[in-house]
Amino acid sequence: MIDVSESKIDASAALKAFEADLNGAGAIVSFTGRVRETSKQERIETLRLQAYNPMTVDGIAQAVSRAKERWSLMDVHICHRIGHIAPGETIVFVATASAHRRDAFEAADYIMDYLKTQAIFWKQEITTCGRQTWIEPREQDYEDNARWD
Amino acid sequence: MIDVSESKIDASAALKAFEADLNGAGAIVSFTGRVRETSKQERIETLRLQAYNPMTVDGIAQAVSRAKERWSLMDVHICHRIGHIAPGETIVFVATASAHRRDAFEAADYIMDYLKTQAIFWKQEITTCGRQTWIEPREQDYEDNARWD
Amino acid sequence: MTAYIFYFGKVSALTGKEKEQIDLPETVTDISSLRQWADSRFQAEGEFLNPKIRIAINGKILPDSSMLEQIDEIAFLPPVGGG
Amino acid sequence: MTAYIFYFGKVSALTGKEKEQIDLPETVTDISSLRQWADSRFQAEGEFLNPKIRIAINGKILPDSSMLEQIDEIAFLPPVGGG
Repeated sequence: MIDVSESKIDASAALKAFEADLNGAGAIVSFTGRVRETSKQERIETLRLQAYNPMTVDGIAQAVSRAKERWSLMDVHICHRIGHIAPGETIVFVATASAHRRDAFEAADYIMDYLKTQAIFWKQEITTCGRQTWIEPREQDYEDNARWD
Repeated sequence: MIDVSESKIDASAALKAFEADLNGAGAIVSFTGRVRETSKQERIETLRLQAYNPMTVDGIAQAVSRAKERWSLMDVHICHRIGHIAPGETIVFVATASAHRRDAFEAADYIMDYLKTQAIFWKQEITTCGRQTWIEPREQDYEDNARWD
Repeated sequence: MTAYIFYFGKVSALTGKEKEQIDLPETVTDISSLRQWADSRFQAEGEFLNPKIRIAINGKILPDSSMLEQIDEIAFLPPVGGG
Repeated sequence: MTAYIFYFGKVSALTGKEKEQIDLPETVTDISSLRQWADSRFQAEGEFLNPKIRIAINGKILPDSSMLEQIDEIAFLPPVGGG
């Protein structure tokens, strides 16, 4: 299930729904990414996320397919928020399920690297002082993503 | 927070409580381990987990301390069930929080490897046919754990 | 040729708008000339020529040599990243 | 010397019990002789001599050379693993 929308993400409810649908999965990994309170000492007012659908969702679906070829996965669930997101709110939730834990761990890690560096999103940080900055992936994010090549 | 008890684990509620306590964490990783329905084609009736406290809890606390030295973590939460556990129920829940996602991912992975191969627990599988087997870690579990040496 | 154009992410800081509907001049025949046209239109001093800005036509990213025919939608895509 | 003994995991399959309170004979002076005593008591054919079974005295894992004094609790710990 891939859900890209402006609706608030409740990671706990998403995990509950994901686990309820699984039969026989021994291992479930979840990742929750949240908006930080501050950026370079400044308070964040809001983070704005743009997507370009259907390109964004199609690209994520292809990344999920690659993950399913590479690891033995029972299910994958991705929620990604767009629009204006307040500090402390969840931007992204990823859950993976497998029989043995390494598959679920690595697939969640892989999908997060994809979302951070290749998924079709743009992020704008708006501080309480009114500073607006488009945020690109950190060098570390690109290095993390290169681990899977 | 380390909780080793016979009480049922609700991973979704545990994630909710963990996230509620966090201020400013950007990344949260959770792992849920559940009892499988079958073992070698036989239906599992129950999995029985023994611990030896305070040794078990002290050992887990030391593993958490090592994780906190090695990665930049805001919080770690571990629930491990003991006693009789039915198929589909959760044996273990681990959550880690950090500013950047690699810390949370690797620490959760490390702690799971510790719990699987070094934590003071013993696991007995009882099938619906009455076969009782003490389960030791798989070779793969020991190899996974050796990654951190 | 009328096209609906999206300027995503930091590209919108160059254009002052995030989208527009516009008649493209006949000089815009391929992606290279589209970049040139946008660059001079927004006085962007070469920013639109940077290969880090990818261009999607009708929802598909295409190389600079691609000819432009039957365009409904153009999108300028600066470096991406969510999560 | 009266001790409370735990036989954990698959060790309980050798002993037929998971715990007991017992007076240890005077021949049991260190962990090596404790292993020997348990092995013959349960006719375990050397299973108790296997170093994979670790021994904790009063909640602390000790080497075979350790002398036994003031014992309250002994635990036989076969290979561990939870999760």
